[in-house]
Amino acid sequence: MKNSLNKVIPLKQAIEQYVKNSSHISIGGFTINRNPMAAVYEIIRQKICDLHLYAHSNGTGLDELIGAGCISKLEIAYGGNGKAAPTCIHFARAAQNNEILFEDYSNYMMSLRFTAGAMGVPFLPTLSGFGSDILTKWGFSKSMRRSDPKIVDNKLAVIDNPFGDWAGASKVVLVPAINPDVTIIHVQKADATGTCSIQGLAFADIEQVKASKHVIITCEHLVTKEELRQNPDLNQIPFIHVSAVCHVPLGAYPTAVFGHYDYDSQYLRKFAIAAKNPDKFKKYQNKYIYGAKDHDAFLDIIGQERIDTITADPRTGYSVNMKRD
Amino acid sequence: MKNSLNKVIPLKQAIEQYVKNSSHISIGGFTINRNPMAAVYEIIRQKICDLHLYAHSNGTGLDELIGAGCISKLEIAYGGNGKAAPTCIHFARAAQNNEILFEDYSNYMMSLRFTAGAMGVPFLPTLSGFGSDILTKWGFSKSMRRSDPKIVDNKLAVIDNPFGDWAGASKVVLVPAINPDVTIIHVQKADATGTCSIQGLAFADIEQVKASKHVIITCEHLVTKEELRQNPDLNQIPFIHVSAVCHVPLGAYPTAVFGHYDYDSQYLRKFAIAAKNPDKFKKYQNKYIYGAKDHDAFLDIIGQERIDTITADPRTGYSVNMKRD
Amino acid sequence: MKTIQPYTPREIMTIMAAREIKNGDIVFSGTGISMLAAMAAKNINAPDSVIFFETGAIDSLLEELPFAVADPRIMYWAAANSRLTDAFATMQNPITGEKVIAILGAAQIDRYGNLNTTCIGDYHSPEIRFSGSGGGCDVASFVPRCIAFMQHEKRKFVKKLDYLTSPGQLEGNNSRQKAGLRPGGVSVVVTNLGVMRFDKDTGKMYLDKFYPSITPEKILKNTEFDMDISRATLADPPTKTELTILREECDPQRLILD
Amino acid sequence: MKTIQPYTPREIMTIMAAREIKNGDIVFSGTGISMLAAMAAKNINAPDSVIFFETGAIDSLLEELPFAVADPRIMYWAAANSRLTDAFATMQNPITGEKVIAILGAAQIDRYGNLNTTCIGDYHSPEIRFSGSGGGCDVASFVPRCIAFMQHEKRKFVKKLDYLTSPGQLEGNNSRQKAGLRPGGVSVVVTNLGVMRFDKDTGKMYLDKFYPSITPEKILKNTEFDMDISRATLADPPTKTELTILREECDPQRLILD
Repeated sequence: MKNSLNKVIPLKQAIEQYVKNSSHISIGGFTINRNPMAAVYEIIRQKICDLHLYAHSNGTGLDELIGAGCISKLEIAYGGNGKAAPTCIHFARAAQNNEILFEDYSNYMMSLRFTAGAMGVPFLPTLSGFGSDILTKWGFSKSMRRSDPKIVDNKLAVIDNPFGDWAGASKVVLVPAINPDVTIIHVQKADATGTCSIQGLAFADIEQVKASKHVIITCEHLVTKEELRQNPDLNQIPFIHVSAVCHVPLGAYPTAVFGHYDYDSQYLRKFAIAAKNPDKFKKYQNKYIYGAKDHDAFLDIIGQERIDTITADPRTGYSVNMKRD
Repeated sequence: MKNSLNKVIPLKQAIEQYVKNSSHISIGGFTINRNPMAAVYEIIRQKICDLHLYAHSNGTGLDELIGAGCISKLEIAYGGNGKAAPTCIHFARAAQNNEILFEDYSNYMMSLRFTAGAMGVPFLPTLSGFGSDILTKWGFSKSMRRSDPKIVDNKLAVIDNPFGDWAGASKVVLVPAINPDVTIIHVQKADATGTCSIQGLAFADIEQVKASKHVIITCEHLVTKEELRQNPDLNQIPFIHVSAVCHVPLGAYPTAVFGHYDYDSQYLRKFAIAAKNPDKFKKYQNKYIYGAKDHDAFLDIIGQERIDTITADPRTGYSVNMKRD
Repeated sequence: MKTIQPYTPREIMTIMAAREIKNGDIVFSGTGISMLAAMAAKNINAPDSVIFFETGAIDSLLEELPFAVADPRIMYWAAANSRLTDAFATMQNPITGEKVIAILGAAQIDRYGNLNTTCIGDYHSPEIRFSGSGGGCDVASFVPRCIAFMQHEKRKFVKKLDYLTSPGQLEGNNSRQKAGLRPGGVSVVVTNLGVMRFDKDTGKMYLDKFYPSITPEKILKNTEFDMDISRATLADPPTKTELTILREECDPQRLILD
Repeated sequence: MKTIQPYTPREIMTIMAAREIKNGDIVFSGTGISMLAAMAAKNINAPDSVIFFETGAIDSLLEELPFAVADPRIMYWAAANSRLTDAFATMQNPITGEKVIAILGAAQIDRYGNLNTTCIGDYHSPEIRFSGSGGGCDVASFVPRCIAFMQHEKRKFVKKLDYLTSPGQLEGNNSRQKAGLRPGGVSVVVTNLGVMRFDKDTGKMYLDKFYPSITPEKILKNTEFDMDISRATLADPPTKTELTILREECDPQRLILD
């Protein structure tokens, strides 16, 4: 139901309802910013597994999901998490130990693939990647592709420009559309019907949402329809794309939300350090994820002092002069 | 020079500098909204001719340019101008009398063609138009295309989906990129470097701008850099795309500018009526276009009373209860 | 109880079209009578339908009737103001597109529901040039259901279009699918005389409903091609409730109704 | 007059990269030392250059150094906040793309300026997995000039990449163009030992500048492939002005310089 009815449900229920074992999913945000972390932790708590994740550069969320064993297949452009982990720790280990199947693209290619999905076309063209191993090395084999109707038969295609050398291009790389089963993003404002306003960079969130069969929105502020209608120019996502709305303040913590809070570099470093050691990581998970029944309980463990530290300055939208580890 | 320097020049000079006989141009807006009319009238005053116009649905501006004999080639999706002229009068006459060469597309195709130009790719795919005469009837002949390097050799191309039936498509229509020599748009706010903020619907203006080699911005308000930087989320066009900025209040009159003024339905009807009769139209042009040395002088002829009538109500962005002919 | 004025042809057309719109539908609307049909549906039978425009506005408040799809009236109090590319993607994308019902007009229609909004006569040197596709070709290509609004005249219901602008069932049978199109195109034609639909197998237009005081024979007389009238039944005329809401809530100033 | 501290390797690298940036350039920047080079250029030799990020922010004020290209610090006071697709289109589009100079890092580089940021060992079962392309492959495909920042070590300047993530001159000569790419890719390599460029005809890396106290021979020793050192000259060390601006205006807290 993606019409104009009230779609507000608890996050736990939204994850139960839309994210199943083996679902193909994507999450919003970029490295340390606006990842839907409350939803990520809830997926981990519900022990959902065998997920196929489409990622451009979804650092923190990506690596928590891999660390918890939720992901079996990954299409990805970038597995890094800012200063805390130039390469995501779990991602690297899982790749090195063949714990996940992965396939590499560039950030533009992944963004275009979501855009193609949002547009309802089978592919989009780019001039990126000629001569690179991104074109030649496939993470998913031909036979695996052919046996799975949810995975496109070809990683990419190269065709001659059917318009001669129009626009100076002799050849074009075509990247196939992605239409995830579910996309989850975290936004600053949403109303009960799912219309969203994202403040600051949108990354590829809008395309990911529009490409998806189901969409879960978590939001800092659940606002009235009237508030959002006062400036339709700031609403990038109209309600027709949205399946569920969950009101989760600090729902992107420990990643940043422009205008609201900064990333918690101390938490991110703690996560990265723990990730390097299986025992430490188990303790980390038991304390912060499994040890909390929901995001509010998780935030209680974090404590108000950390939250105060990262709270954004209203002028700049981030925490000015915050100590960043 | 499209960097961060001051690009403010008078409109007359901007048109002289960037719009030449035989230039390939596009203009912003849609039917009766946000057409860069001051620039259109200046092109007419400067008697620039043999223009190749790329239009989706640029009603009022399109028909004034055709009426003045500025256009020799036209790629178009829609030649209508709201209630005043369901089919643009000059456009219809010019097509019927073979006064212009024209080629038809759909609005989505034209929008995609600008988008392809903005993206730097030779084409974009769509599932629109299969089986229609838009695909089969070309306005520009093959030989004419081949002899003109500025016109793409094929109107469109149809290819089989290289990804099987991925996304449910067996075939795809490819529409070729447009990169105009000049695009002219009218916006609510711009700063001296050319960063723009459009309020209300952007139509295809942003794509047209980014696809163009040169860009002229006319603006209601020439504002400080500081004003625009306070909300970067509302600035759709950063200065790197812009060649010249012209401060022209009421620069879209007689078309509407959301939040500022409505369309002048009385003027549009007068224009449509005059357009139907060559003598009447000559008088119309002599009075309103050639009879005014610039847009300010044109507005003096219109008179403050009409301007007051169309001035937007601040709550709704249009003129509430205005008599619309 | 007040007696109610008899309905006009415009009013019955508007109500017949409004009845096609279901709750939850996303209504792709132009201006004029198509806008009025969308508003009538929202006020009568499909309160949770959503009006949207190819120019990029969705679920606008419409305190005043817009006179063009780029009228500033559609930008006020919308859920989102976006761009042409976004609006068409919403229809091309089957996830949202399948919920869209479009309302289109045309200069000519053929028995397969193909539309001409481009020209009469030769394309390159037309006798009469019309506005062209606009978003018509796109919408007819993308969405599963389109309502065509037409005046029922022989020169408009033609055997062969002068120009095929917006694809319906093309040449019938499965030619639409063969050409590369999804199922869709014009699914119902609402005129001043009756309501036509298309046979699921052949793709040919047939008469579904004729209005009170109109006969199927009269409709055939105003149609250049043969049309099956064997399935035709008398249309339920607009109810008092429908007419009252249409007149008093949708267009009290009779900007479009007259 | 204050005496000035001798420069560190990081400082000379930053200054050498900054000198590559011209007034009017649009600088595609990552974080860390590449950000610092962009800021140094803006403060020293290219005041009218523009910093922009693949995440979609352009000409951000950067009151504080961002630690990631998605750091909220880049969203403040930008000319425009857009999206990934917009940022990459700005580079793919030659109208704007030709003014872009990018700053990239890599785990491996070969003699043709191709970069590996993906893995060491077999792709499917890597010994060491890195972050992957991010926007690197796109940028190296699109823009005419790229600066590669590298530590000069034999295992990084390799004969054969384990994975070609971002195309440089591919196999030299005109293989880049033949493959379908525009002229571009890595055009200069700045390391802790010197500055390398690429021969216009062969596409092969050559030594352009070696730093004071570094010899061309030392550079060769730290490079797995053969490299022409015949054109090499001693680099002009950072000037006092350059160092002062870098230290006092660009990174006074030495967040990146240390």
